[in-house]
Amino acid sequence: MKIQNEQPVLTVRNLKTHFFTEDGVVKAVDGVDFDLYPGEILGLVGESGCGKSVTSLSILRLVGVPGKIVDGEIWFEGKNLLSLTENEMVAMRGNRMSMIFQQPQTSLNPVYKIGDQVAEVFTIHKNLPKKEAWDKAVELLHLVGIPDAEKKAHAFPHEMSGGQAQRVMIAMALALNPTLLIADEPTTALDVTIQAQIMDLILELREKMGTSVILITHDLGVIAEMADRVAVMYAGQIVEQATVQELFARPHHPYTKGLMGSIPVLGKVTRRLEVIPGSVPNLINLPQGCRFSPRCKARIEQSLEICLHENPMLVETGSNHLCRCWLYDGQMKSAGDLMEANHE
Amino acid sequence: MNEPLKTHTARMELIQVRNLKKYYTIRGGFFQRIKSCGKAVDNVSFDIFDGETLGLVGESGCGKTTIGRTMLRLIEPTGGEVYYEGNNIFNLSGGALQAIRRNMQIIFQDPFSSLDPRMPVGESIMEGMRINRIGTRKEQFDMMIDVLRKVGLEDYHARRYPHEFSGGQRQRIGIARALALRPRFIICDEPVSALDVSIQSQVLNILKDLQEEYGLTYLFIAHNLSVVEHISDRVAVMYLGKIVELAHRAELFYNPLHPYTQALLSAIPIPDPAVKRKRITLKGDVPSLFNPPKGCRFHPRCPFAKDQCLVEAPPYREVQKGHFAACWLNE
Amino acid sequence: MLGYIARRLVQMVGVVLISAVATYALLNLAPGGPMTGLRQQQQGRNRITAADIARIRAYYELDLYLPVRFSRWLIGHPRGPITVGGTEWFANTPIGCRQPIEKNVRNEKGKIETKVVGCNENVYLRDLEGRKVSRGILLGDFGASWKLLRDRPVSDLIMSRLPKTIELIGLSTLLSLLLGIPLGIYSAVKQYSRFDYIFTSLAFLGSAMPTFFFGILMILVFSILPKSAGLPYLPPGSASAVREYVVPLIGTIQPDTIADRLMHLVLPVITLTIVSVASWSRFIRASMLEVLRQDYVRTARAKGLKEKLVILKHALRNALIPFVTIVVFSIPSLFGGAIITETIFSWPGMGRLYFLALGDSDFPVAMAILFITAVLTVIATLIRDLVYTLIDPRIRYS
Amino acid sequence: MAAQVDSISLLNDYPKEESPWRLVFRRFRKHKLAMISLGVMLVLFLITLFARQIAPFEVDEITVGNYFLKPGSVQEATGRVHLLGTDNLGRDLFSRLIYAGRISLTVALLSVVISSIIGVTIGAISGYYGGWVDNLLMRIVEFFLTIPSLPILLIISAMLLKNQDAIPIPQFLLELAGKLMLLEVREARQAVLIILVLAGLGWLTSAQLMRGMVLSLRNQTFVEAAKAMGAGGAWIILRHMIPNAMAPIIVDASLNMANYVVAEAALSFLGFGIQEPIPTWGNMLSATQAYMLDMPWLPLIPGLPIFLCSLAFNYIGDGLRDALDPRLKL
Repeated sequence: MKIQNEQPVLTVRNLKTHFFTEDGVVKAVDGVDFDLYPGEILGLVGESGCGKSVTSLSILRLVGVPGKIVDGEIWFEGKNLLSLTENEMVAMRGNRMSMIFQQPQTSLNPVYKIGDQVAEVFTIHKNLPKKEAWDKAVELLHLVGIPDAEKKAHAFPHEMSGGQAQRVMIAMALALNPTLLIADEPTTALDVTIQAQIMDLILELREKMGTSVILITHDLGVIAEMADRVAVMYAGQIVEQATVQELFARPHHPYTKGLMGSIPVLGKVTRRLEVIPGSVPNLINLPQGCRFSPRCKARIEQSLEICLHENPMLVETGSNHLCRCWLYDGQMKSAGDLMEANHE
Repeated sequence: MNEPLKTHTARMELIQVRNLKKYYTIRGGFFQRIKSCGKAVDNVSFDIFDGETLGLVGESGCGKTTIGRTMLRLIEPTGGEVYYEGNNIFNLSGGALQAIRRNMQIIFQDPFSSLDPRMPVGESIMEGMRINRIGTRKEQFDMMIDVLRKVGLEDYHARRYPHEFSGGQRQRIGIARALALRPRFIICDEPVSALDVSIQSQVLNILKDLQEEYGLTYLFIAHNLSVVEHISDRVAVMYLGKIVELAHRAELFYNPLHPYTQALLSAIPIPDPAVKRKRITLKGDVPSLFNPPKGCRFHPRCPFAKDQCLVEAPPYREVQKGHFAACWLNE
Repeated sequence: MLGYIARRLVQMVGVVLISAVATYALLNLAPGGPMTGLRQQQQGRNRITAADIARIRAYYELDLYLPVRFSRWLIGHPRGPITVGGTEWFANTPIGCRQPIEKNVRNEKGKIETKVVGCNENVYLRDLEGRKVSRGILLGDFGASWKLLRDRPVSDLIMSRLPKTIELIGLSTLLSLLLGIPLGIYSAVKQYSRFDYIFTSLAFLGSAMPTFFFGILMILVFSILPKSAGLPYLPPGSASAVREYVVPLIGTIQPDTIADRLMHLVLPVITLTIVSVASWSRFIRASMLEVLRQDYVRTARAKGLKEKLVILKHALRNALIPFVTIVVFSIPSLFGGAIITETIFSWPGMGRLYFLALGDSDFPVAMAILFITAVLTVIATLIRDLVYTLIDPRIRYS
Repeated sequence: MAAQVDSISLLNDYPKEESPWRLVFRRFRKHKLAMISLGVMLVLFLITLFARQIAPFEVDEITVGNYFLKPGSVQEATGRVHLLGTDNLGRDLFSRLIYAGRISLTVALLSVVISSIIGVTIGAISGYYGGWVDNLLMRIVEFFLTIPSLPILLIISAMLLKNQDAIPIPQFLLELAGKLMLLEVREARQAVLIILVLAGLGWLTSAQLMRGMVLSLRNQTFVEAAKAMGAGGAWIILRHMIPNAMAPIIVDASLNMANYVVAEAALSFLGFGIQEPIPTWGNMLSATQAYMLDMPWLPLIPGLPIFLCSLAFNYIGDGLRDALDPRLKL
């Protein structure tokens, strides 16, 4: 466990990224706060459309039209990224902070050799001459475990498997030893045995370089095996945040609990899986009050009125444990205890 | 919470697959000769018992989906036989084939392309009965409403079009459509892998409920071992066009005999940080079907490969009662 | 790769042959042609004798059966008796008919038609000796023109027109590329901006505008109206003037000087350029927008590339891949597509030549142009496929 | 407890069901220029439909001495107005324009209908059954598509116009076409030949489009589902392929309308299409071009409607394409 009284490398406050579409304003990210500490892996978990990918793109300021960051602050290396000029931001990307994506093969440019694509990072940020940059690229490819890197550097992306392409992406992202790496579903498109390889690689490089990582995934298994701390997102907001052990041992939020109950776990066969009824709300017409309230079993069982009218705050509900739920909010503490008691 | 293992008092084989083969060829050169041949399904045999769920797992491109499609003759096989209640469906044609096909249905992975966007979903569900001329219009309609309710949808949804439904709802409609023909056997081809986690469990539960209610037999194809373990009675593991291991679920998970199965099991991330395991990480990538390794196809990645494995493919046989495997380590 | 090219070359020859057969049959099977007028004169006051007719038929080779005629046109054979090892082959096989027997018959609808029912005098291989014959179109001899330049080689006609067409289309293609690509890119990059809005509207108008109407408008606006208003104007047609002319505010222009030829080039070049800029830049814009959505463009940005590099290095290269097809295929239309523009501006190029040849039933000329177009088309297809392997590493032929 | 929660119906309910076509129309309406174009085209079609009632003069009515009257001129003797003036023979341009519109639009419309039917049929068969038939058909189609089409169009129509009886056309078809275009049977033959030429080359793109659609639909799992339920080729083509391929075919048809209006005009303009005295916009343009030195407005009279139609059908096609874009959620 990392020591949390260190200065965070990244601080996100009240981040709001909205998409202005013909049908209305999609509030993809709507008030997200979190800190990332040196050397830790923060898992950002949630279902599709919960805003986890948009959050990461917002940090790099890569949200395209019709999306726009409408509010918030992102503090990184002593600067608020949202007030930097585009040129300052360009110097930041790929250098101090970098990103890898879900589809490694389509994320590489099909018409350039992979060696050139990795070397490009050195030529643009360090002004290295071509030859030197290429040599460095080959070195990096070797580091991320590409067999026969000298030769493979001449290969084009379509000649590589998904796993190898993801290794190239990682090489590219870690080339300049950035402070922050954002990994957006880095293993989702890969097979299980390849996923294991990539997970090992990221963990190994994190140890070696001390990079802080934001790991975005929908797979609780990946989170459990890799992350130090976890933030659970639902409908554009963080609903729960805790250390990984704490979260899996004592999930608070009804959504987190539902999520955990709904996945089959290897070696623990149950007759039935738990179910979160309904589906993710439309981000244009969000439900009144708590965004999870229409699907919340706890609300129905406890017949809580407030959930339907007011969205709860993300409050501390335990040591290093934050939760956005009326059951755990100050006034409602008793109800939360009641729930906890019922659950045990 | 662990439920007792299902016991089969009368283990009748509903489906028998024998030496199933499906080869794909690439042609090239001046005279368009066959240049290479990919054995997507290479001499695969297994049985599915009445009322059970047989899980079929493997990584992408291992041929698991091709097995499902060839069994229904959606793809023409290169060789082998598939028996449904003792009738080889590869020998049938016309009416006899159609009569058997009604009993064998399929649910697909992609909830978006599996429904005709220009057809109200009620029509889609009734389509099978129309094709097979089952019942009157009224009976077809009643049946449609019945299965719609069975999968947790409402009557009025029948008039709606697919674009008005979410992924999970569409998957329910896909199930309803398969169910409407009252089949005995359903191939579930990755039915939950395109769905969100919280929706997966809804669909898995429905599949289990329906199996109980109608005594359905499933072939459950998936790449997610946790899901397969959850739903299957027996599990078959595929690698590069061949089944490498097949056993009862518990047997397979607690006593895997093939190194590939062992690696696969250890590679799956467990959503519990308290569990610490020693992971067997396989080296390298899955080889191409068009250029499979000689001998045992798994040997280049196998941590236990012996000299023999490089030369000769191991036989696929019953190592222990009901536990099949293809590995020289067990010989 | 060499094997691939060899296979393609064999295919290409096949395709060219098939298209040659098809066009030859189309032009030669249909009744009419050069004899139509003569027949009427014959019926009129009987000025032309049957012998004259036979002579003219022989001159146009119309007395030969179609396969023989085609073979002579294609490869210049047969030219006379075929002797192998002392024996003459096919000596008694008729290869044509000098004087067909015609008869008026009543067809099923009750109309009277003239039909060929037999032959008075056959043509044999030995009769071919001494007849003029081309070396065959496959060897680049297009034969002699029938009407436009009577008895002169078609190649002369084509060679005199070719430079004019290349001048016109080459210039406008170059301009269209220079204008169309940057405009399309800029518009895509600034999607939804005011520039993009105005540009796409104009490009839409441009690509919906029929060339012939546009050409006429250009003549009206830049030639006729200013001339009658006493303003500087551009010549409305042809490639150069015959005598010196005065343009207000510009001065006297001598015929066939550079200034004169430039003046004549402006209108047709602008017309062609605007039409292709409109469609090409629309294409580039669409393909650029498609590419800008791709994952690797996002990767390039995440790497810290400046937007200019992202566009010019990572996006453009990919966006140009489909564009190559369009540009390469504008090569054959050098000869075909310019028909309308050349006609409107009386430009002495291949397109206008084709138009005239069709109007005058000068089949050898029309055939030659169609044949050249077909050859260029298959070559363009090959070039396109080879260029693809150069710019797109995903494509490899074997 | 689980079952109880399962039964809470929390489906995203929509107020009313909306068929895909209705949805398309709702989106189409957002495209303002396309809506305006649709309106303009409806008006044009109506005008030509009532050509006899609207046109003030007969199509070939010649008043001696009234050559080259300016637009808006009044015949002194009768007081009738030549709205757009008269041509070199003294025929009323406004009336001729309306009759010409009827012919030009009918030729384009019939060509689109015929070429779409041929294209859809051939494309569907080619795509669904594949094999050597598909291979052969598509090689032919590709070849014709790569050759510039205008020279081919010109040569075929030149040949056909010289030998108008080369292709037998049933009498009743000629009569029908004559009625549609207000032509005598003898004249209708020319128009029908032009339709055949245009459609004969025009089906190529529709066939390619349809084949592509069928190939992509063949991989859609709903087609596999139908097969799994025992559906045969005909069922799948009629119930699944054609309804789903309709959208791009309609877009293609509306863009083709624009192409055919222009192509017919181009043929007639070059003198290889429908011949004088039958009026079409194309041959009117070619006739007026000769006199534009003195009367510069003349070419605008037949030219503008050609441009207008081309533009309108392009906008309609554009609007339809936007409305039918598969990238949008449907």
